[in-house]
Amino acid sequence: MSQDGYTKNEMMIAASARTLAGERVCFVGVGLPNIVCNLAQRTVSPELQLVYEAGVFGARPQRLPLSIGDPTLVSGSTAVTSMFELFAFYLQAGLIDAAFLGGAQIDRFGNLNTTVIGDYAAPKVRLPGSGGACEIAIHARRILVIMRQATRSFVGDLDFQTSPGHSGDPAHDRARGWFGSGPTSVVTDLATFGFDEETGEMTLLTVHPGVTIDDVRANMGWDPRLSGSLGETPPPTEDELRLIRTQLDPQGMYTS
Amino acid sequence: MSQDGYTKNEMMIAASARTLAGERVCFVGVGLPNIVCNLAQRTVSPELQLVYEAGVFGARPQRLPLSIGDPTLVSGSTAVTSMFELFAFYLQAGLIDAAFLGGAQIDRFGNLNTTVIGDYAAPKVRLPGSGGACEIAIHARRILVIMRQATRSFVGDLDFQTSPGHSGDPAHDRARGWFGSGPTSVVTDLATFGFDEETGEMTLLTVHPGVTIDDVRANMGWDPRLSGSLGETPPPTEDELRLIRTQLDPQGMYTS
Amino acid sequence: MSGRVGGTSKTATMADAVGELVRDGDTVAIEGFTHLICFAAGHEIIRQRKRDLTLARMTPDVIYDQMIGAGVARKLIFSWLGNPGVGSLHAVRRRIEHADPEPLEIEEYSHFGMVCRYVAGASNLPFFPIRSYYESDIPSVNPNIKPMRSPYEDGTEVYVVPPLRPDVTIVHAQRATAAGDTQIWGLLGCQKEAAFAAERVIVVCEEVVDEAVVRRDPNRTVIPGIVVDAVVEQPFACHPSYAQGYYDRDNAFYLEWERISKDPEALERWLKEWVHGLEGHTEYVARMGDRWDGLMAGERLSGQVNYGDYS
Amino acid sequence: MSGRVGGTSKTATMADAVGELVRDGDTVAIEGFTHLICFAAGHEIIRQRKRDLTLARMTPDVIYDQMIGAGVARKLIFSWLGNPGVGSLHAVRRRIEHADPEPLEIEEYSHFGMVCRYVAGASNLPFFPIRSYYESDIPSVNPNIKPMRSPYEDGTEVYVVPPLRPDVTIVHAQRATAAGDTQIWGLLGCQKEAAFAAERVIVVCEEVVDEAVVRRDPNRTVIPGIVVDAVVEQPFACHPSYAQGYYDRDNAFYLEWERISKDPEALERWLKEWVHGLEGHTEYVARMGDRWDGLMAGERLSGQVNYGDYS
Repeated sequence: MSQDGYTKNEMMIAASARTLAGERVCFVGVGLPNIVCNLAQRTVSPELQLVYEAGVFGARPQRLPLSIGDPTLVSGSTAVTSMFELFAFYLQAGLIDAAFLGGAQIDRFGNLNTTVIGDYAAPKVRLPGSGGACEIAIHARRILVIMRQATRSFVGDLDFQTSPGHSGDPAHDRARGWFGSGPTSVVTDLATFGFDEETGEMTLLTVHPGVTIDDVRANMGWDPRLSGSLGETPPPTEDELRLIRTQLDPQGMYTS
Repeated sequence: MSQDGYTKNEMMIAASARTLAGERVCFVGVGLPNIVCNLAQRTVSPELQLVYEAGVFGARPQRLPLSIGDPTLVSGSTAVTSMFELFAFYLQAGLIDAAFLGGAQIDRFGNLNTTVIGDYAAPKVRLPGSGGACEIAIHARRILVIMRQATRSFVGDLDFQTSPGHSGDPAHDRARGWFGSGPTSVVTDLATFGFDEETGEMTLLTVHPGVTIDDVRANMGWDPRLSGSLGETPPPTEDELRLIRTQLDPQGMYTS
Repeated sequence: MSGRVGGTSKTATMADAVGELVRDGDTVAIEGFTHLICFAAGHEIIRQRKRDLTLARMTPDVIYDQMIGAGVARKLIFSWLGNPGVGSLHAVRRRIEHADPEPLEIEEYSHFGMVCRYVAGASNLPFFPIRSYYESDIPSVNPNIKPMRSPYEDGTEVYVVPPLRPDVTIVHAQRATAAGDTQIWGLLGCQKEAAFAAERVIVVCEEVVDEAVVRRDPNRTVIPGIVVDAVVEQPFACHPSYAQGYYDRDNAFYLEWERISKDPEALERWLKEWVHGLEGHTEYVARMGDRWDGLMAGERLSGQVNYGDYS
Repeated sequence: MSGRVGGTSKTATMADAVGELVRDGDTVAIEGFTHLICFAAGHEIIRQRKRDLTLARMTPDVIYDQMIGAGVARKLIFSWLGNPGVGSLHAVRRRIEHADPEPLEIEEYSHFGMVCRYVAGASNLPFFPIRSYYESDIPSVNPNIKPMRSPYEDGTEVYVVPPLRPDVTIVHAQRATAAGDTQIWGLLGCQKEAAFAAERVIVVCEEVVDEAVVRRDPNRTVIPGIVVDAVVEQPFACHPSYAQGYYDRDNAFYLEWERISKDPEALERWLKEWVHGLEGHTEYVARMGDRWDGLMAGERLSGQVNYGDYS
């Protein structure tokens, strides 16, 4: 809890939820993204439909889901689908408008590593791997990244590219013919970033209250491009904090 | 009704049912094949499992089904499957041991035409086409043919090959690597045929009671190869006739 | 989507749904394998005199014989062309065999090929591989069916079919919510795949039910509202086909159709009396009168399962 | 199939089913996406000290960390390697990162790639095309993932994955008949595809039910008896995973596992106490005692549908 009366996670959640304004169908896992999506549904994006990556539609969880396949997501939902149909008929078919990804490493073009730290054949740290991330990055129309920021995670060169972001060559990106357009926003515990229309490079948009640009610079592996309209992230509103604390994560499992 | 006290269809049904001895899983449509399979289940092949080509397993029809998708096949069955799974997971995967096919034309190697009489682009008669016949012929381990016999249907050359039978080159047939082995029997209103192990050619096995070899010859477009042990088809037994008339087709819709 | 069939509630009349979502020149799929064939939608398309449609269906059945006889279509994509268990589709045959009254372009596959075209369309795949068509003449009359080799050691030869993406798919269901969450039981055919493959989807149902009914049994949902554009409540819309648990197949009508379809004038009269002469399907149902008595389904309940309360 | 698990009734004890159907060196898939993960079968495989298994699973989860920690496997095929929402699978990581106590061969895909490997295996397809892996390093470390071009005009590039055909697939279900007709509700994962893809199939269930129960709702059947070799009635066999409508996921155990898995000796002790030290899962369930009190599911019924009486 910062002296401003909200936690870093609450700031990340509020800032991330705002990036979902106007989205229609969001692919969601548990943890922070689950809280972010449910907050967006109650604030900026009332029409938002959540598709849980275990294959559940229109979930009405009666408690905070503790796993992506929590049974409370299924009871009372509008539809359940097999993994094949979820990936083939929904994701690959372009029905998913937005999805959240994170990773152990991200580079300046939003490429993500969730596979390994060190050499693949002789790993320093073996990470979980792709899961659905690789195809989500390719097919979800907007990728929203939530990651805590550090020089070891915001790196110049990935040890392994699990999921593609922007290539750095906008002409190439346009020619891909994917539904996915690479990440459009990155929200960290220090700041929010977008990606430059032209170069596809990560661009610092706002720093969170009490954070300096130098703090941001000190916690990433390259000198970030700065937005022309660089500003401060609006802090969580009372309404956002009330929803998070009373409805979405009353035990503060993800937000304290 | 012949003077022997049974009809031509009853002879065909009884003779066909006997060819199912020992089979485990049979792909079945309505009409004669439905009655044949149900007769086999009650006589030579009690373990026979019927898979209706509309995607129904373990059907317990409470009345004679009048279409391949008759609702009476569904109520009380053990499983229903989508057409994709039926063709991909069952048929293409080799789970079907036996299936019935027929057609407007068959040649001496058991190739079948259900597509067109005359030229495809300017047909004399447009027939239904393949339906599932093409893949059934390729994947079902045994193909059983039931057809009324006539020179216009047992032909030297098909107008169109819808479903492959034997190629006439046994080495080629063995090299195909299909689950299907080409038709193994043909039952007509006059006789029963098998296929020669070596040449894959249709071979007259038995003629029905009261039918002569000349009758059979007079009703096909080539001079048939004769089995060394050519004999007479055993007529329907009293038990077979009782089952057909009292249980399987009491109204005589398919058997009179 | 226009106002009338848009919004959170997608409920619409058959006339509005067909009027706004089916356009001249469209590729239209009305699917349902024997079961749940939405004749009422086909009749509305005839009534609205749509033109130059490409009709796709595994088994064209009587419904496409009626539509093609009525002149709404220029092309047919199919895998089995007949009146199941009865005979031929004579209106279709007249056009194929004698260009009478005009030619009909055809594109044919096997059942498995058609199903996989829908799967490819639903999955946004550029092609779908199947083990079929070996030593068959079908690929020789349909260049869309191409041979391909496995890139793995085995080098197995398969054939591929292209995706089928209808402009409109129309499916019938026992029940759906106003938002389009659709539940079907009994034979499933390829409706799910055909719906996901389509640009626009019309769900016609026996009953529009409260969301709570669907939420009680989410595994029963076959098509989610997310892909549905319009929901039309039209009881008995499948006659002479059927809806499992609601009414039976009218096999007598399939037999009668053989005679009607054989005679162009009888077909004209039938269309005049049963389609053009009627406001819509509600009138058709009423006009059938006590023919329904023999078609109603008795009760045979599924039993319940427990999803569990996890609060 | 040997006598004990053969015949029309395929019911068997877990010990017999695993003893006869799981063989050293087999490729084994115990599937279930979060839901219906059959831990009891994994424990029996450990108890019987099977060796040199290749374990396949989209999400290896705690069950494969236990099995790999116990030394039954030489290779792992997967798409996401973690303790969902908690942390790592430390026994697996020790073997990958430090060959401790011995190396573990790995073969990895994305989720969609794994699912499609099962679909290809179930469908007897030599390969399955998907739109994934573009500009990813995954194909560079897995040569089984190959690029391919569409043979149609568009020439779209896809990647293909090879069929996965486990020697044995083990799935858990809420209920099945003695003949193996299996009904599942809640999350479906890829169990159906994994079962059809396998040479041998073991269905473990909460309840073996009378055929009449299944026949009341045939659309609920996910796996037909035709592909099932053994049916094992083993209530609570999924703990700490869950069975929708029967019991809840034991999230506390997943948290505890983080600590146990981190320490090889704690893992040894856990295996000794909860696997090797027990006769079987019935004893495991009893030993859990009142831990079950917090895990039982309340009632939330599906409602019934009418299939119709067509006699």
